[in-house]
Amino acid sequence: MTSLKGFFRGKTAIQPIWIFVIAIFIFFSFMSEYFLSLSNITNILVQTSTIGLLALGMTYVMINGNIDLSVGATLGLAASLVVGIQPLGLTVAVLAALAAGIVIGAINGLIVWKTGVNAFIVTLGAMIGVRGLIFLYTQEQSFYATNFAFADFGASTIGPIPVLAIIFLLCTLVMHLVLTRTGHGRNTFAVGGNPEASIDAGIRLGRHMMINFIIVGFFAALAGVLLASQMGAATPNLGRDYELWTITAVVLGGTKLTGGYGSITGTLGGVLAIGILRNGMNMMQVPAFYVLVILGAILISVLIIDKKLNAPSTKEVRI
Amino acid sequence: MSFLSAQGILVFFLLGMVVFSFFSEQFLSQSNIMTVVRQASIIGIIAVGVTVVIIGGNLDLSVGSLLSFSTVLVVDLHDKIGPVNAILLMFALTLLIGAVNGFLIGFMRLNSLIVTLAMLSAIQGLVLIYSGGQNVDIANQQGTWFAFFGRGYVAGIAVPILLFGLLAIVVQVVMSYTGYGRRIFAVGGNPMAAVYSGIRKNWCVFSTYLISAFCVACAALVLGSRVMGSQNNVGQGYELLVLAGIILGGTSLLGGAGSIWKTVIGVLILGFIQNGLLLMGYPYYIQWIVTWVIIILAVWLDLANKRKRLLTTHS
Amino acid sequence: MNPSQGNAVQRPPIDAEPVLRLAGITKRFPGVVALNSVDFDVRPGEVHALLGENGAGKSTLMKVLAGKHKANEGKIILGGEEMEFENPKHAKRAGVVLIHQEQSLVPEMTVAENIFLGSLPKKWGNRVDWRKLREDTNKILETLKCSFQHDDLVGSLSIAKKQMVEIARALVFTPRVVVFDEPTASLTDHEKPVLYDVIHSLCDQGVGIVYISHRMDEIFHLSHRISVLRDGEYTGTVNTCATSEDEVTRMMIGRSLELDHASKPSEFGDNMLEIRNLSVKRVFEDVSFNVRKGEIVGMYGLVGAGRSEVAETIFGLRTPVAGDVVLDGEVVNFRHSHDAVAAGIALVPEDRKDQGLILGMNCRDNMTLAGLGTVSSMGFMKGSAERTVYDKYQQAMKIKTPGWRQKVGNLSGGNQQKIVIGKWLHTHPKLLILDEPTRGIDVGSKAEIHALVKDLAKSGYAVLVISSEMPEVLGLSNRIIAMYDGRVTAEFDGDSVSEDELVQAITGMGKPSPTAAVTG
Amino acid sequence: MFKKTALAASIVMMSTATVYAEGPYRIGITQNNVGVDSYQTTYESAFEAAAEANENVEIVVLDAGGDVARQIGQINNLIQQRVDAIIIWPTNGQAVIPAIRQAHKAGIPVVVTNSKIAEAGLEYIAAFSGPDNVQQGASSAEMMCDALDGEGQIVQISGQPGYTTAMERAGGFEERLAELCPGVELLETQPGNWNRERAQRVMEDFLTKYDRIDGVYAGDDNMGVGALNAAKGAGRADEIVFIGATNFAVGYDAIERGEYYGSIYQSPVDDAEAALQTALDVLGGQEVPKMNFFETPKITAEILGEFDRPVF
Repeated sequence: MTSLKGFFRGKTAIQPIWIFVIAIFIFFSFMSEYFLSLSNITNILVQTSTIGLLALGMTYVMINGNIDLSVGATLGLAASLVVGIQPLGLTVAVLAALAAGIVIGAINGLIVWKTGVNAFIVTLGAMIGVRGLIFLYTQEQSFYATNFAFADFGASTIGPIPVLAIIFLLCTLVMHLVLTRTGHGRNTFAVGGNPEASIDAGIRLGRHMMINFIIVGFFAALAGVLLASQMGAATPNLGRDYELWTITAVVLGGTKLTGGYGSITGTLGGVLAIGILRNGMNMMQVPAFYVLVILGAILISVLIIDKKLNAPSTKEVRI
Repeated sequence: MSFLSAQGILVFFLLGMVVFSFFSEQFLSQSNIMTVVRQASIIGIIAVGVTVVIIGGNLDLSVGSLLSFSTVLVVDLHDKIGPVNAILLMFALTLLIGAVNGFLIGFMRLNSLIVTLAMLSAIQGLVLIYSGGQNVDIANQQGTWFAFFGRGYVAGIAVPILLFGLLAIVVQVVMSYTGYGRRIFAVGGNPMAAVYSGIRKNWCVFSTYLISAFCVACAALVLGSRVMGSQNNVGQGYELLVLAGIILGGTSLLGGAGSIWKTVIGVLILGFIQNGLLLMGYPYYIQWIVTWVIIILAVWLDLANKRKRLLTTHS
Repeated sequence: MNPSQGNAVQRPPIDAEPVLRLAGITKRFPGVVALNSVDFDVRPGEVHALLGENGAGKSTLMKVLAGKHKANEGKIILGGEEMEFENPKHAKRAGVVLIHQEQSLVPEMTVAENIFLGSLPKKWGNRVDWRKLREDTNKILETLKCSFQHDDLVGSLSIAKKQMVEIARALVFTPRVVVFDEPTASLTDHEKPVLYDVIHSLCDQGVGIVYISHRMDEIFHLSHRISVLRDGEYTGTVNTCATSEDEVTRMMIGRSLELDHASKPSEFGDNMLEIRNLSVKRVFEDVSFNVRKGEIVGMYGLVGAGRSEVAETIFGLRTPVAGDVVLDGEVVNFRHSHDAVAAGIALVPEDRKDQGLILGMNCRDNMTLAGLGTVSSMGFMKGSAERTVYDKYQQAMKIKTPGWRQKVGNLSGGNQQKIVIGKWLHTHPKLLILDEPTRGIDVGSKAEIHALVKDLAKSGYAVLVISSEMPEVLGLSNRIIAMYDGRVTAEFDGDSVSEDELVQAITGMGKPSPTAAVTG
Repeated sequence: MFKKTALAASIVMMSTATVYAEGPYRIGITQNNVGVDSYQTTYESAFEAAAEANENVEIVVLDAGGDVARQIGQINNLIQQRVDAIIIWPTNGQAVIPAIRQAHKAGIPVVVTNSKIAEAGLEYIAAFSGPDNVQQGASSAEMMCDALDGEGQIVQISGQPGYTTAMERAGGFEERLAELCPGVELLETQPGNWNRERAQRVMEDFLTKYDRIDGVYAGDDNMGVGALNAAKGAGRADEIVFIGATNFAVGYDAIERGEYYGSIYQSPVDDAEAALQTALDVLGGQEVPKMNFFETPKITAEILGEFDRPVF
């Protein structure tokens, strides 16, 4: 996935995932008369914004050399909280929901940092446990937003573009800049790329790890709040399986699972790829069963093509 | 040797058993223990195979959907072509999918997490296309020996437990005492050095996915026979439970290390946690929260224990 | 070649107050005393060489100095002030920098980011000040005369250039003491002068240099004083101009080392290996040579000349576009290393840790890894047979381990290399290829490995030795193949070739490079 | 009583109504989670067959895969495609309301099928068509009462936590049981996630935990048969009364064998046809009541013959 090194510093032209995004975009434009319209495109943006926001945080955590499987559950908790606490005031509710995400991120980060337990298992535990918290809090109930301002916000637009899409794109921009421009962003790469060297250089591993888990927790919560506002409601099962799609999108975007390499632009491409595929196949009325197979097949094809494009044929040993 | 290095988690395991037995008198009853082990055996059988994949330096997240696939297949074919043919065909097709995984990861050298994630989706789709989304059932439940795998007993021990135990022992022996096992450890420990030692790395990786698929097929046999029917999503979420069990046992995800014994213990811990909490009468969501805490505590203790031993024996 | 001949005078000791003094440093690890009351000092503007076999405690001492380890006893006095370093960054800020033996760079980051790792210039809170970063980096790269750019990705640089990045990193804080730990281990002779220049200019600025190396020639060329450690004990300090290699070697290993260049094998059989016009796209072209039974052929060239790649192609790890590999009279052209091993080729690879060993496995298992077939029956391992194999080679090569259960990762470099060689001897190969067999290995082990290689050839093995070290190639080879830029440029008789001829052959015929001037 | 004859009659009635519809109509449907169980799958094929049979109808069939957010996306996609009507099988009775409101605003009539949505959303939908799950729970409670003669200890295995159908059935069952026969004690409820294997495991734990279990209420027959499997394995099937809902073929057979006391007969074919017809009625400008429940009668061994064996 990394043929075009240095893209994130603006050195080279285009990441492979974007070529794919453009290709399927053109394909669906021809295949479905409903696909290519401003409202459908904003529709796609709104639909991908949820996984997209999760993926922003996930990119950081993965570049850092960790992973977070609890994003789906955190999203669910934040959604339930933001709707459930609304009787106490919308601001309080939003703040509480975001705080919950931050706290869960901090707990994950703290445990990974202090115990050295693999992030995979820590967040796998959290994925189960946080879902438990949601059911404990909601007692299995779905919540319906009494405050219509909240639901209207989710449906509102600025000009022709939905607010949710704008928020998503803004967050993407900010996170891109933070990753490429700030000390924290660069140190995130360092810690993921060579932890030993980072410690020697005096970079505080734990701190960056914590911050990144808090970031992913925050974005999961934000995604939950926005999704809840989009629905005007929250259900305790919200966000199930999202972690898998999020990881898929991030990896499609070129971020390495082993850490030290990745970019927000790539992640945006990965998220859009999945969003466009889903939307396009809906438009083409591909039967649901086949959509699963096609998504899987496309994922693998992209991996293979990427491998072929970046074939190390001559420079590396064939192993 | 490998058994001893799992002792940290073992102590924790025994301690947990004692605590649970205070809260629930049935917990340590023989029948309950047998129930838990039997329930854990499906996850356990799969975990045996996935442990081999992990030792070889890869991951397999497709086992959940593959379990759905195999179970639906064997149950559906049971009435159509007879149990023997159904079982043979199911094993063949399951191994075929395992071979696809193995080919993509071993020979095409694609990232295993993403390939198996994609396969998770694709196989689920295949199941649905195959069954048309319908549940499948075995009509004549009384008169078939197929029931043996999930419900039978040999010498007073449930067949799923026997199968789990047998697979665990065989695979453990293969991993510890054969050249093949040694090669898998080498490939997982340092793929480059393995190739430089003349080991067919790609074949080794490929074969681990066949083992994984074989174990899934065995699990499907037990599951299909136990339920005598199957839903299309029966295996959904198993991949994460399997991983949780493996990691709980103390096998690292990095590859090149680990053992089947550890996995067996990890899977049993997971089973006893769920069972113990249920017997104590907590609602399911409390079980989830407690599972969270226990997973972290267990792994943490194990890690602390290892660290201590490392310090005392390091010279 | 030997710099002590070229650059003439060895340097007299500098008479000044030490900038840094270590007094009575003791470091205990559980069960081991790694350092026992060691004294050491560095004067400003001086190169103070620190010598000792692997495991003697040099690296531990330097880690204590650089804040990576904390000493159990003893004092660190920097510029007359007693210091206690909490971590490497702290030590760095105080002016003590360790340049690592192991690469400690982040491959996916730029040169500039690596140089300023952990201390990126900031503005407005957490924002990186890219302009300042660029300017500062360029300043440093200029003083080092580096040929790469501030925004090159470190992962794309050669090993030598990475080394320069490591050094550049030391210059970020005005250093008072710089520790070089085996800086030339991965450099070719061609690249060393640049490093020497850097060290000289640091000295001129009054920086104290601690120089750790196994290479006598370098040490005598560079240093003012030499201190020696043996088994965690300080054995003494001598002035370089007043000592000899023999004396230093004696201090190191407690005995005098006989450098025996005369015992090369002399009876050769038929061709065991013949390479005919072998080419690999964009790596090397039209390579032909042969190795006879009982003969040691040296392959000499700069890193990147295509030497290792030739070996890998013979071993079936690369696909040639043209040419043939002929083994024992048969055209083989292996497609996989497995086939090469089966046919009797052994390759001791260049990179021990990445290619040679499974570090997390124990000694015995690593030793038998390439020949599992011979220690198993029906696929099952025979533990006793494995032990026999292990014991045989462990004794034959005097491998020092606490036992076969020891993880290979915990052994010293020399012992690790012996395990790799043992692994291949166990397969009873027809052809033994050794790629940089003594890189980063202490003098004692090095001599042992050299003797072993000669013995193997005498017992009938065909041996191909790839090396960047001229003394090694000259000392071992019956014939020498010189490579430059992917081509074989010359073939020499190992006994009669001159150093000048060799240097010319590996740096491009008729174009004497600066290397020739320095080393010639 | 809902019997074969009654069923036939109702279909005749429905098809006569079609005559008044004008078309052709594009109708979009987003289903809850096809493939998770046979009911939904059979529903889908019945729906497609019904649409096929009517040349006036063109359909767009989507599946939310059990995910609320995806369903909302699909509703938006359908609005996007400007279909004439949208049929929604809500993944959640609350969460889809804003999306339904948007469709309503866009002038597209919405028919909710199978599972109800919350009160607040009723004003935005044209009609609801489906079974009454609360009533089903209550009916099951009545059967349980009958079977146990008002005395005993029972356990409940509910559907997937957080889903409307699961909650409505459990709620209806618990409420009716308490008022009808306080002598029957509900020992414990655990979710079986509509999954037979899962239900089997839960039941095994119940059997270990409780020495005496007189009855089991399962949220559907799939889970009920799982519980039956577990009891058979423990050799305690004879002493336990099993009552389920949404009669599956396996449940039907078990009733026939006398292992299973009873269930609720609910045909996905009726469900699907009723939904399509309701939508067509709405489009045809007819006066359609808000709530259209089709009948879901009790089914027990005595009256088994009156019902066809379910196809799933």
